[in-house]
Amino acid sequence: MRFGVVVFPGSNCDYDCFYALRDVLGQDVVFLWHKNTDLQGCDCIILPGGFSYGDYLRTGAIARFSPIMEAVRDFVLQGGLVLGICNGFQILLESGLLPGALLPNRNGRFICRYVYLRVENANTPFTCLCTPGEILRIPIAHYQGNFFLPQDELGILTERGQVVFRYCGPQGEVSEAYNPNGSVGNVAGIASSDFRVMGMMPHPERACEEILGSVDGRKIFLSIVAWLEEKRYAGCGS
Amino acid sequence: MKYCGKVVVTLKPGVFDPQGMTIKNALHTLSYQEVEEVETGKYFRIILKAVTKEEAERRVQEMCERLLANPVIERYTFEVEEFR
Amino acid sequence: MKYCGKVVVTLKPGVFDPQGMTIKNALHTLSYQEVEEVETGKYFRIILKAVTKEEAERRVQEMCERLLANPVIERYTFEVEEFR
Amino acid sequence: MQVVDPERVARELGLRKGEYERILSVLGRAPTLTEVAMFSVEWSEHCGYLHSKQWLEFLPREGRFEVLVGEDAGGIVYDGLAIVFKMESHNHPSQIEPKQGAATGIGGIIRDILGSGARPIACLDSLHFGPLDDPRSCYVAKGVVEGIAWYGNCVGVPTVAGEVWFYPAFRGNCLVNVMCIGIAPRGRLARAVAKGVGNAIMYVGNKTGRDGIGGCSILASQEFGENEEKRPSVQIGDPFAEKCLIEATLEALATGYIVGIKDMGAAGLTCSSSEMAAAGESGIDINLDHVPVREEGMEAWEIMMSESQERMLLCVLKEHEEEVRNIFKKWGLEAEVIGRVTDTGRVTIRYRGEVVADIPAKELVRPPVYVPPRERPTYLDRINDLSLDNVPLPEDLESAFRQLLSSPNLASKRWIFEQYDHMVQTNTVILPGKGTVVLRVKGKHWGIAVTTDCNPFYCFLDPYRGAQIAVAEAARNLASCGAQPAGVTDCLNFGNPEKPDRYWQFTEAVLGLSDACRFFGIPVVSGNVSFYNESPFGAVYPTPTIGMVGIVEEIDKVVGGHFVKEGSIIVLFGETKEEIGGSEYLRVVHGIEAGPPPSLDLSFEKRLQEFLISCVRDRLFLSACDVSEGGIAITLAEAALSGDKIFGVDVDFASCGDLREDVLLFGESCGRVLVSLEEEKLQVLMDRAKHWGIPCVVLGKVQGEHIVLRKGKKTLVRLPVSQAFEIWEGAIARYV
Ligand SMILES: Nc1ncnc2c1ncn2[C@@H]1O[C@H](COP(=O)(O)OP(=O)(O)O)[C@@H](O)[C@H]1O
Ligand SMILES: [Mg+2]
Repeated sequence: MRFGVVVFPGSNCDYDCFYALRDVLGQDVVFLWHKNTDLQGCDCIILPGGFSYGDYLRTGAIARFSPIMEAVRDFVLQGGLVLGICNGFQILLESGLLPGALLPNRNGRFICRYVYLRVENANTPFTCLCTPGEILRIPIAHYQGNFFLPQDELGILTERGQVVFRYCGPQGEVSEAYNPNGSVGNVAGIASSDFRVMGMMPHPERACEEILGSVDGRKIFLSIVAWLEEKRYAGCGS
Repeated sequence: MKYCGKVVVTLKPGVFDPQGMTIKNALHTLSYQEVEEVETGKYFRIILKAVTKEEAERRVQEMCERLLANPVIERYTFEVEEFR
Repeated sequence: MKYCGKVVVTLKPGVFDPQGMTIKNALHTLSYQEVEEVETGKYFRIILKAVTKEEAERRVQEMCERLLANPVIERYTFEVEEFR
Repeated sequence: MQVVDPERVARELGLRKGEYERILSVLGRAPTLTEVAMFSVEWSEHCGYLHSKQWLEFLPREGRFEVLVGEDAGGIVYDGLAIVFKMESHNHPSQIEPKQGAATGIGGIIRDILGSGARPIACLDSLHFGPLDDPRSCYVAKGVVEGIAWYGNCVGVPTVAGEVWFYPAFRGNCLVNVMCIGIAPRGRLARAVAKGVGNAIMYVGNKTGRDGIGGCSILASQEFGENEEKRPSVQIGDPFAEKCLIEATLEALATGYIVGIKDMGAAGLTCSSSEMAAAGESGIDINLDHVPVREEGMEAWEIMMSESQERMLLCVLKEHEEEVRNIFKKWGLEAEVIGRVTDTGRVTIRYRGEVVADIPAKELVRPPVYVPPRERPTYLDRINDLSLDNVPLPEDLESAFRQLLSSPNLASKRWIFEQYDHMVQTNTVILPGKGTVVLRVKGKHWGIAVTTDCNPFYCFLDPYRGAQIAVAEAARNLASCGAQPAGVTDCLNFGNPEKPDRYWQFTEAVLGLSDACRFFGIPVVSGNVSFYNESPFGAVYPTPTIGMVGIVEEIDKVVGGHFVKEGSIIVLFGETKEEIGGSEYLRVVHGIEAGPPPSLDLSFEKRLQEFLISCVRDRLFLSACDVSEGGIAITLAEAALSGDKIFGVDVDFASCGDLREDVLLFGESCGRVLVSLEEEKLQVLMDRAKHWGIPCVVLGKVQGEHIVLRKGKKTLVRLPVSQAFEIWEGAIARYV
């Protein structure tokens, strides 16, 4: 099983993801340069955080035209797993692989801090090791994390279980007081309708080691591992 | 021939504009109490070659659709004129 | 009376515009080879009360000078029209 | 060609008469316009250190660890790894265009570190503004923080720590000092040299435009007038290009084909080419026709003086130009061979078929040295005559406490550091706001602690002692978390050195810095001098900012500054003296700006540092933080309020000596540290303190929902923690 971390010019959490996967979690992981279209047999592609193309114009707007995104699109059609973190989430939205858009934070400033997330759907490849309603403590670091989707579309998304994480308080309270950036419905992460693609603003790769203050991020990466293993064991996609 | 396309991209109605809000507040603090609303957007000035003005317009519109605006949250207007 | 001021703030000539350059490169990659230059700027739409159009213009100009543009690197243009 | 009088141009570019004469004798002829331009930037105060060089020689260069002093940055070596760091100012650009000024400051210091071959792993910022209730100062403060956030976050180098001060003295001239730290294997460091005849001189990065022309000769080397003409010298940052430049440069260095490298910062191509040639004992022959330019019709002198950002100059092994070029192209950057190394010892510049400059490199990099008269300012006697009798003891100490909690100089800095991505690169072990910031080094069991310190008001009252206190506080900060102070970088911000009282302040501060560092055995590995920090409002407070780096031997033992456990014991080390001069209490509560600043006992400080390190090594503390501005009361509040969980405290000052209550609470005596620990370790700790000769009193406990400060039976302060938190946390946000 192999992870691929895509490197766009301006990605800056690429190595952090790589390190978390290889050195902390002992996984097989390779970097994928954005100009290449060969996904090197990866089972899960990670679009990391950072500022691809400086976020000039709009976050993710230019990166989505990188050649590798064509390959990622095909990969998704074949049932591959894609996780977009922060800027990666923004790229997935710009590409139309996930619905919605990310606006500047409500307070108009960059925010770097730990937040709490409530797992809204524990039945996805990215959360299958979590329990429903479980609370994870993971940092955010973004200027544009204010998730936007027209209310009716949000309703459908929620109904289908595509809202995977919401910002919450330490006890799991989902309320405005615990909404760091103004996202509709406190949404922190969503999945595609087939749950093969997920985007999230918080940075799980920053929460994989005790020394950094939290290991809750591991759950997300290890869920992917567990899910892929099970799928391989079953011999087909579930 | 050269043309100059001037593009304005703004947020769709109903999409929250924190920047506009901040600026409105700042203007109030500077005692421009008469300001009722501030909406922010992006401006692009594009110099391009084209055979006719229509062609230039078509190309600029395409650029807006494909790259300059995100239809989920934004809308755009533009005008093209000859450039010399 | 209400007026609507439309302000465009751009970088002064000669001031480096990394955004514009990056967008130009992106447009080239998207095969808009005909694009020779992209200049970026900010757009503000301000709804304000004023007794006359002249007053509205004066106030908008002041806002540009004091807040919306930094004269060290930027310049602005604006137009004001009645708003209803 | 237009006839111009080079002597007049020289004057306009800020060269002095004697300097022009020296140029004539160096060249044996009248200089060309380009040559005048090159001399003017190279011999500017900013690049040439005309008024400071001879004083900087006093600074100690040796310490406990191996020291590296490179061309642009210095560092220390630990466990085979070079830790390189440097601080630099970007004051004047930030005053004019706060966001871009500060952003390009971050860009510049990162390139300095990159030029040494190290990967930048963290930035720090030391900021000084006018009061937040002054609209212009507030605008500057907001813009500066936004600029640092924008640039630093985008390049992916975490801004992990810093400090911020608000005093009227910085109203017309803010200080923005930024520091960067990088690491590299010892043997991988690069040098800023050009050597090997025939090797290529390669230009990489962004294109050259007319931005910042004369920035360092004019902006950074003269006083601030209201002169509009100087304004276009501000540059726009391109953090995206910088991020690509970092990756491409490190990739290129790994090929082994790079002989030398230098960033093109202040003084751009002039400085990088001449200094690389001089350092390599070589010549350089450059053809400006090959320089990638952004604008048409640029003159040779404009290209040579341009301060366009995100550019580096490389010396590349001949016949490997293509490989290196391809790396930069891959990252979307310019990369052109613009010249070759020669053996003439001269910097030869060609443009459009003509030789436009031809100067011996060594002469260019040997600017004149000035030691103008200096004189102790007269204000010092007036301002240092505080008598406690003239300070009434407030009846309501709790309201004084609230006032101090809400002073922006003492309040929570969350509004700032939360805008900085302080976690990217996943090395930040102790986060900002939670004590001295500590970074781990991946693959090692040790870590790096970092801090910046300098109380500019102390330095105004007594520059010599103020500088020493800054060093002592920085070292104490590091030792509190368990780090061994290992190296210093500094940024010396002063007024116009041609005015004798300013120059005196400068020389006193340098001596203070130097004596303190020498005493502690901490080398000064790099630094920067910024003069002419004056505006129509007067000179800034003399501000020798200290950036200090320490080594944490066992990363898993570090402690933060905040309380972590209900019921733990609070202990104070060090002696509280009857000292209130220079304090924030005096300034905020009584409106008195007077000294003297607190006294300092260097040998006690040194012992205290070693004692603290030993205690952390033996895991005696749950938390530790030094007591500085705002005194014990504010330090207690910080420790109570800055953790993930908020705690109450119950503290009694009865055993701190018979001092006035305000002195006990808010006095800023040096050499004090506040720790919390498990009750069962108390005896061991007391014994150890006694053995080391460190005064040590038990103040009370972490407990309850209130901050309770008592002296015997008398309750001085009793404030619910939730209220204290609101005041302290919201103080800065209230203005911005
Ligand atoms: N300008 C700044 N940039 C980044 N971090 C800052 C800044 N100012 C203060 N901080 C952080 O806020 C915390 C409190 O600041 P301060 O009270 O000055 O620290 P200290 O008590 O160590 O002197 C520290 O972690 C410091 O690094
Ligand atoms: Mg401090």
